[in-house]
Amino acid sequence: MAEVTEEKMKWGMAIDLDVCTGCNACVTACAMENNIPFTGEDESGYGRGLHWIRIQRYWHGDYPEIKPDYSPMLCQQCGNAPCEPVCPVFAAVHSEEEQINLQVYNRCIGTRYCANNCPYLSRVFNWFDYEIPEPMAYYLNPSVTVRRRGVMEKCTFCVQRIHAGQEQAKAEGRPVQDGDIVPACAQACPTDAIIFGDLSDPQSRVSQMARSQRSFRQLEELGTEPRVIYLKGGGQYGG
Amino acid sequence: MDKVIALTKRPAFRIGVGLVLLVLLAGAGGGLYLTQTPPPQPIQFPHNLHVGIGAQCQYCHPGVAWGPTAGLPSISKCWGCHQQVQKKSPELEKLAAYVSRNEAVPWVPVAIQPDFVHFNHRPHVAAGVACESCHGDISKMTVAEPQPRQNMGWCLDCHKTMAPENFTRLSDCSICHY
Amino acid sequence: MAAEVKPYQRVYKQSEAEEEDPRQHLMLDPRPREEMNHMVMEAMTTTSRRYWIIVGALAVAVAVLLFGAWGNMIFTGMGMAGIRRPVFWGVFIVTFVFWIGISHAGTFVSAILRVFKAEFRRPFTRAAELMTTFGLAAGALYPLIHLGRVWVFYWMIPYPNSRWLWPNFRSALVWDFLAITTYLLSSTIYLYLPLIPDVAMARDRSTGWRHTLYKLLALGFRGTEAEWTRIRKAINIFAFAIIPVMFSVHTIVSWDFASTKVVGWQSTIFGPYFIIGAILSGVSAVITILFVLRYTLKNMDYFIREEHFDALGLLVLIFSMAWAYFFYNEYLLHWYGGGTVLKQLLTLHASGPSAWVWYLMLACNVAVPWLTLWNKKLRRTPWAIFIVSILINVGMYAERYTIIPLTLGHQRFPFDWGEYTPRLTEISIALGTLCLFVLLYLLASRLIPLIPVWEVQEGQESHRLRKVGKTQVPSVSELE
Amino acid sequence: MTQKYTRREFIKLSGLTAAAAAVLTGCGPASRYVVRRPYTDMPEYQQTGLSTYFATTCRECPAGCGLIVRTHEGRAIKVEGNPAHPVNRGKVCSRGLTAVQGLYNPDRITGPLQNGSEISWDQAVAQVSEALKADPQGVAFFLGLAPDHLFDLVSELTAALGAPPPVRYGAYGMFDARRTLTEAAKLTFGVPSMPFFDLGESDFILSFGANFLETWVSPLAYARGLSQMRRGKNNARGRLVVIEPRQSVTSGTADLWLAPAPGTEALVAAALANLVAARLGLSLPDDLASVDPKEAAAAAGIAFEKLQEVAAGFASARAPLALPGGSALAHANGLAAARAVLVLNALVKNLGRPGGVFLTPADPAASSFADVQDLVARMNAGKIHTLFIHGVNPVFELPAALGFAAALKKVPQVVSFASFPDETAALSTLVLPDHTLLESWGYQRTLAGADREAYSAAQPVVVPLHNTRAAADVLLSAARQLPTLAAALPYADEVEFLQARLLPLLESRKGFYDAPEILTFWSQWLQYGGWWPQRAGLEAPIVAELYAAAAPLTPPAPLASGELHFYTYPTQLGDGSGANRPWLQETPDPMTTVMWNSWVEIHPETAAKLGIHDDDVVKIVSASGEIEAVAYLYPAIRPDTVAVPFGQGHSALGRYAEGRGANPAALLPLSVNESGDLSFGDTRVSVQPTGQRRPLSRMENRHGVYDHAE
Repeated sequence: MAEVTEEKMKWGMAIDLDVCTGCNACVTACAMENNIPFTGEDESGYGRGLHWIRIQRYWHGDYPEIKPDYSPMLCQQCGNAPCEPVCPVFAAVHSEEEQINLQVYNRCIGTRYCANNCPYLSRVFNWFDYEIPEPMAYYLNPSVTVRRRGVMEKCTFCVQRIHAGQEQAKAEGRPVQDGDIVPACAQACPTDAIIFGDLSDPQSRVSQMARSQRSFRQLEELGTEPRVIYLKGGGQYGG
Repeated sequence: MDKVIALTKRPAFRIGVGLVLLVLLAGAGGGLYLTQTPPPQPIQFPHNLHVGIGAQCQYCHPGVAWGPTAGLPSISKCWGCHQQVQKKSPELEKLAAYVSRNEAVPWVPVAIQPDFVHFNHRPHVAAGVACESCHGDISKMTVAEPQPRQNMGWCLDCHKTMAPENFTRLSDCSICHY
Repeated sequence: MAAEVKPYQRVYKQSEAEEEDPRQHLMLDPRPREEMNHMVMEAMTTTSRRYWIIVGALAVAVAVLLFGAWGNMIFTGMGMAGIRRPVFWGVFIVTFVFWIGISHAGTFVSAILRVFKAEFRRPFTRAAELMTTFGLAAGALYPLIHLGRVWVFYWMIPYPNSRWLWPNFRSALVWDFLAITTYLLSSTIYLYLPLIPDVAMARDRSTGWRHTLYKLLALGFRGTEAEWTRIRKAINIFAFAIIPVMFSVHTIVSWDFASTKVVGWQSTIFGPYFIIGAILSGVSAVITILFVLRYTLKNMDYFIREEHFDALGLLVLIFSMAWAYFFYNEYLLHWYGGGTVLKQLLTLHASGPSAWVWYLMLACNVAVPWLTLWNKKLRRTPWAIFIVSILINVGMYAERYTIIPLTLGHQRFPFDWGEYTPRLTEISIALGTLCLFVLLYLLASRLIPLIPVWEVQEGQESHRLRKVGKTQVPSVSELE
Repeated sequence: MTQKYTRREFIKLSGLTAAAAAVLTGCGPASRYVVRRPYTDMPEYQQTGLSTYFATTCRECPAGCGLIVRTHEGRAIKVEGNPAHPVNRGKVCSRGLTAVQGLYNPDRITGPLQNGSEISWDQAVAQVSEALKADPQGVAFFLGLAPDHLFDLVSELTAALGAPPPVRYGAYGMFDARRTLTEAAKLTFGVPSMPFFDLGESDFILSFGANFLETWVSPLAYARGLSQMRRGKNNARGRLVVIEPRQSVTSGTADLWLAPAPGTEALVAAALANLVAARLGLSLPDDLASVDPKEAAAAAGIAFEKLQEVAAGFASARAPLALPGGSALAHANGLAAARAVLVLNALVKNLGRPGGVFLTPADPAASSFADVQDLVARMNAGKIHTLFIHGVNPVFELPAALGFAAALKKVPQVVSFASFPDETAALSTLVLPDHTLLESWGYQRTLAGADREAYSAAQPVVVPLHNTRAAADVLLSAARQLPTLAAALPYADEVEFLQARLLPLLESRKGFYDAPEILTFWSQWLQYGGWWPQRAGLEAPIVAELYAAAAPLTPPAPLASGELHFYTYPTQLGDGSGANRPWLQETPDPMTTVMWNSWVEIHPETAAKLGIHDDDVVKIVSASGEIEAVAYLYPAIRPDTVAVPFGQGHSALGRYAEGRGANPAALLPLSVNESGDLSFGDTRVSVQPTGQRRPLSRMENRHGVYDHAE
């Protein structure tokens, strides 16, 4: 069977803050897909929850003109990622092929340097081995490694789904199409605020959204080249 | 302190230390040896015989063609042939017993990767890699035997020599680790 | 207040008194060679019951506080420490930087003062070099302690392996790892070289296991002219060579921070700022140690005198001023040039919930030395300068605490700010390494001559009192 | 004969497998029993190492969303939305996602229990059959809110038995005041239907307390509608205005949030109706016309200019739409409020138009709170000898003042079908655990979330984990032992009942697939996850009695000194049954980012007046009871109102739920409005500090989140 030659992908995500309601379905979806352990009340309250995506909620204005401002924050899969050069053992490493930042759990030795250097604070650490009582461990996703104590982890853009999608397309002898690959957060998002796709394809939905006049990137001034594009909310539509 | 030095000079002490070291070494060596020996299987399945009569690997392990896992044959597949074949050997009687009890044979997987390695048979088979390249010369084995030194360098070496033009992709960490 | 100016006369009187008795200078108070050898040997071999009780207690403390807590943390998880998101580095790295800072003492006092031929260094170079080695030994544990998976620490070492993987030479942590191992190695050699003549001396005056040990360590040193020439040359080469290593180590430690994207860490001044801080804390720690040695080890009041505290006190004052200069420089430019986040951060340092740490740092590093150390009488009062030296190290610890957890806790997203509280495990480990340091020092004090007898004698031989007109003037002759 | 329907047994051979994105795999031969089969003997649709996907229906709330569940080697791995399903179109909320944590919850009831000791299913069925034999008037059924197959079966059973019809109620119905809404629909349109609101095609949504992004009626369907509305046609972004006393996710997302005093929503709606009618030159019924907009705005504490602005926007929008939500309706004047809101829709003539209001197909009406009160009265009077409870946890969900727990003690035989050891199961004499949603068969009429009539299919995706049995099967087996019932319920098992009920759908030929007979229909039904017509289409309401006399529009009594309005609302924990899902607990609340606990929302000004600080434990006292919870200084709530989320405060339900937070049901009164719904919105409380402090587990930083410089 002829294997289809693939072009270099640049996976990207667009988050439309105008339709993001802050409902947190993405947070739960991510946890259920990626075998993220739960930590309990005390630990999560002490900043040790392992949420790969979290929704930052700021308050703007004063009562009665007050309004929450939601901003889902996850690994931005930087093109020029601050976490990568600081890892002494190449556990945080760039994927040349998929153009995302990888975290290789079995290589990680747990210096937590990458987490300090991530301006988006999107990395979380396994402070303990988290107990999942039987039979709850049955739902663990076999496509995602269960991390042990002492390793860093973060959003992977659901790389297991990326590989599964590519594998499926390859097996069927066709190129990967826009919408074939959907990470768990985008799949769950009730308002379709999260769009995932190939930024190198100008026709993809995510590329079209990235060209919107409302688009911006978080902490762009740092030169990290984030692959997550935010679209301004609050009805600020460009002309 | 002087007493301690004197103690170290006594032959009994030195022999004792030597023995402890020997035991540790033997333990380590034995452990290593155990990881390289085939685990006990419920049936001493003769791969060599089946390959010898011309059975194709994929007949019993069809999963390689479409997915990550090769899969193991069900008793119905075994029995499909073996009810026609004479069953004199004690191993075949074991199979017959499983069939009569309608019980699956509790095969022990041999070629397994650690949890953090995601291996997929399909692309390897599609790329024309022969089963023997990784699983050894099955035609000379009875039960499947683990292959030594199948480490990351071994994977990378093959990726590099077999498909140098694709090595960027084939050496991407996320190809196996996620 | 200590700042109160005493009547001028008294100060004058004192300096007059000093002139009256030149023998208060160690260099001008020579004793016969054999007597001095005997004094050092006696100090080394005398152990009391109290000494063994302390050693025993410290050994237990190291086993429980350091290795017990660490072992428990390895088996349970890093969560035993108080670190959290966003403060991923806490007391471990603070204490690491602290010990690396302490380790600058030996090199500075020994190598730099040796190179510049500062004569007052002679009796305590060994004490300072030991601090370097043991401070590094304590500090070098932390890169291991703070690893989430310490059992695979060797992945940081470059060695050929089946994974086709090397360490990431772009990472400041790998530089750090290499710099610290280099420094540990070179400072150990630098400790060892000047030790050879003293060990040889001890070999000739001891029996039993000590004799065996010293025979081994002395490498057959007999004191011939050729041997002396070579050892002097080797020491000289090492004294020059270790200075850049020392500068590089703390610069690289500062690069762990300065080369990141963390607001408040990105600063080009961090290298020299860290070095000055390290020398400040190191020299202060030398004062602390000398005080303890003087009052606990036999015959030490002969070797360690008020003049040494005086000289080191001046050094501390100078480095405190230099530290203040760097601090001011960094703060001012951050304040003026920094963005919103940096300003928020500086405000929080000075007025946030942990602002006391920041004020403690300024008080101990600036106010205390400036208000006290200008006073010669105070400098020559051992207990007073001992307290000042301890306070400075408290201040330097507070400085590192401000730089690491207090800065990490307030980064670019106010939503994710987090307060960090050290937990029992990390406090216990930090205390454990202090016990380890003291324990190593105590054991070493009975194993190797803490006073470089040959250096002191060499100094005494080169010093003469000469009469110039009516006054006696000390003069130094060059030996090399 | 009966073909066997197989799932692979779980074996530990994990780690070397990758998923394939094969959506909507067929489900093998049509059959009804799930059995364990060994790992090497796999059904032909299952490949080793590849995942299999099954379509089923979510029953975490009564909305009835379609799910696709990924299974791997016989384990349910991940819940995903069914992209074809008309309600949720492939989307899924936090609650649905954690369904697997319900299935694999370590605290499940593993087999039938009688007074705490294990019994066999035969004994259990005998007991049930015994109970059905006794006086039929003394048999009562209390079911959850979902209009599902079990409700149909029980209705058939009670009809055949001559027992009173089942009571169908739950916390969602209480908080949404659903009966009030259907009553208002009856009053206005002549049909007691749960209206469907077409948010997607609208361009101006005016919501009166409808928290449709979190819990109201069908949150996923309405969230999708909001997304369509916001993205608009030709970039014409629609606007959302929400009127409710406390900012919820919905009002947080809104373009304008107005906070009326609780109980004055009816006045505000009437005022807006007046302003809109004036703009459009229409007249209003007298009772609404008599409301003076200025006075109403003053009573509600809203600037009159804001009301004018909203009225102008509403009147001039292309497709305006007004939603009557629970917090506006759960007052003594709730029916008037609901009617005023429906009148607003009628004024702008959006009935039956895209972006307007539609009637949903005749749906068996849920009970009202008054019906539950009636049931409790009968229990207390000793008239009930057997009470069956399924899909609801009344001891936890209903106001404590109702005394349901005490009334249970007066019932000799209480049969609970709970899967989890909840508060009601603890007080039951017989606990017959039902399968969880991922292990069971069924169907559900989808509730007001779809633009068409839809039946959602449920099928087991894994072998039942424990010794549980479907409630329908238990009832059918019990009924079979009684000659009278056996004839009326001639079904061998649950699947046969389902197929019998699906036959009319097949015969209607309206579905998007067709089949010659029921077994073919059944396999497609399972494969697609339900049945619905190809095209959207709902009945347009006709304004029957717009000008008829309506419920009185009495404004609420003013607050006494020291009194505060009390507000409670369901969160992602839903009716409280989600509290045993650790990841639902660990998912931060969207507005407060609090995890694993409940909190009291107090406006910072009010807190300062009362001497309450962030994270202080406070005591809330109402006429009905008191609770203690931790204060959260919430800047987006009326200063005269405090709010406590519903769902925590369990005394049972397993390790993740027990002893966590407080249950605001203890504070709720028993007063009902004209349609028989609990008017919990009229609760008044006083708040006192206790002097204790207990920091809430939250994701946000307590200082950093207010108006930071960007």
